[in-house]
Amino acid sequence: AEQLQCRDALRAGKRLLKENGAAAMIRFEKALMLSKQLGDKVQERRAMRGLAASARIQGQYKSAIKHLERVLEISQEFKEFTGDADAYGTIADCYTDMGDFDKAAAYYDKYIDTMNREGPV
Amino acid sequence: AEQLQCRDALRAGKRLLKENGAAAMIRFEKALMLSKQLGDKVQERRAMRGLAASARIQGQYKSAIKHLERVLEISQEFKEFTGDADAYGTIADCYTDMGDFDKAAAYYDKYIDTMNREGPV
Amino acid sequence: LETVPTIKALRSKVEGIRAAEFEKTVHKLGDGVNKKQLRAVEELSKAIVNKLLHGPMTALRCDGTDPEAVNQTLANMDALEQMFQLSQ
Amino acid sequence: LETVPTIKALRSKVEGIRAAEFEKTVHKLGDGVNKKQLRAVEELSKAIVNKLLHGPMTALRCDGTDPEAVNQTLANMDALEQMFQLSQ
Repeated sequence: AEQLQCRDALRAGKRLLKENGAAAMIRFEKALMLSKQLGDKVQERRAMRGLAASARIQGQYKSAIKHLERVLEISQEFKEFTGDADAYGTIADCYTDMGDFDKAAAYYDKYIDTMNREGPV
Repeated sequence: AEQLQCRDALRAGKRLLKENGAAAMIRFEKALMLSKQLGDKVQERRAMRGLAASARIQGQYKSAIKHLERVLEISQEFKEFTGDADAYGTIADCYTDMGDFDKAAAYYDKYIDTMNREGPV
Repeated sequence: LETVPTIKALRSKVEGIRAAEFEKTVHKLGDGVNKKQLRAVEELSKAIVNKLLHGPMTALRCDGTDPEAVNQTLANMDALEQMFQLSQ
Repeated sequence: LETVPTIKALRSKVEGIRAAEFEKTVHKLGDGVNKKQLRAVEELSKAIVNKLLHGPMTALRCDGTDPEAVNQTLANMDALEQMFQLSQ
């Protein structure tokens, strides 16, 4: 039951993302809580990505970066790196939007290192 | 039954293409004949593309170009242009291999015009 | 560092193309595919884009101090901005 | 016309990447998809590649007689050859 609830919350969040970042955030928070309860790292990472996107769409770049750093940590935790290139690139995009080109460049370098790997990126 | 035979001949041709262009050609000839009998333009165009690829792999550029021109004609005949960008580009590649850069440039222009269209290219 | 906004613009342009084509395909595939298969298709679209962008992105990140390398990087930046109409 | 071999090399490089990624995905999807769905996925891979290549290809075909345009085209050619390692 919690699995279904978690999936539904992720879906609702994604649907809301374009219309209303704040409303989406609430769904992703719910999905995050449920995924942690279930110990489902894949869903936890998805919820975290959703939170990052919701924050970014509302101009909360620092919060978006924090969530994306957590995405990368979760990948490390269970050694499954799908979406890491995206995460590095999006962190760099946030720093670019904040005008911090030094940090942006450092993260674009990580993005470039990761994007050419075999397997899901 | 002829539909299945036609499909099998196309499949066998594709499988043979990399190993043995001449053997592939025979399968595509068979598929071409069957597709004409069935009046199936989509399969006829596929067979024609196979013939072009078989010819090209054997260095028979003029023959490859002739088959690809026929691919473009078939598209015109039933107003379904999937693969036309590919066909223009491959004709141009053949002219490049023949050293005829003027004709290659003319066909690359058609390729560029076609490749950005909506729908299957 | 001058190329940082170009990298962002190129990423955004290309992601727009990828996402639009992926959405069209999701629609075409309809209900006949499951979530896992849909993810494999999304991964395909991302893998192609990432492999294709790797060269251009690398070309935008050779800053260094060697004046010749800097000039080459700036030339690559101009070429990419023109090719992908990034300044609009 | 000098850019004709570059166009061919770029097409070939990119088609290699596309075809390899598509084959991997065919393998992943297994028997769970029908021919029509597989074709939609192949079309996706081709559509992305064609949309992405349109800009660079156009940039290689502005020959004309205007010396400035010629120089720009040659600069684009150099940039693309370097970025996609086409001369190897």
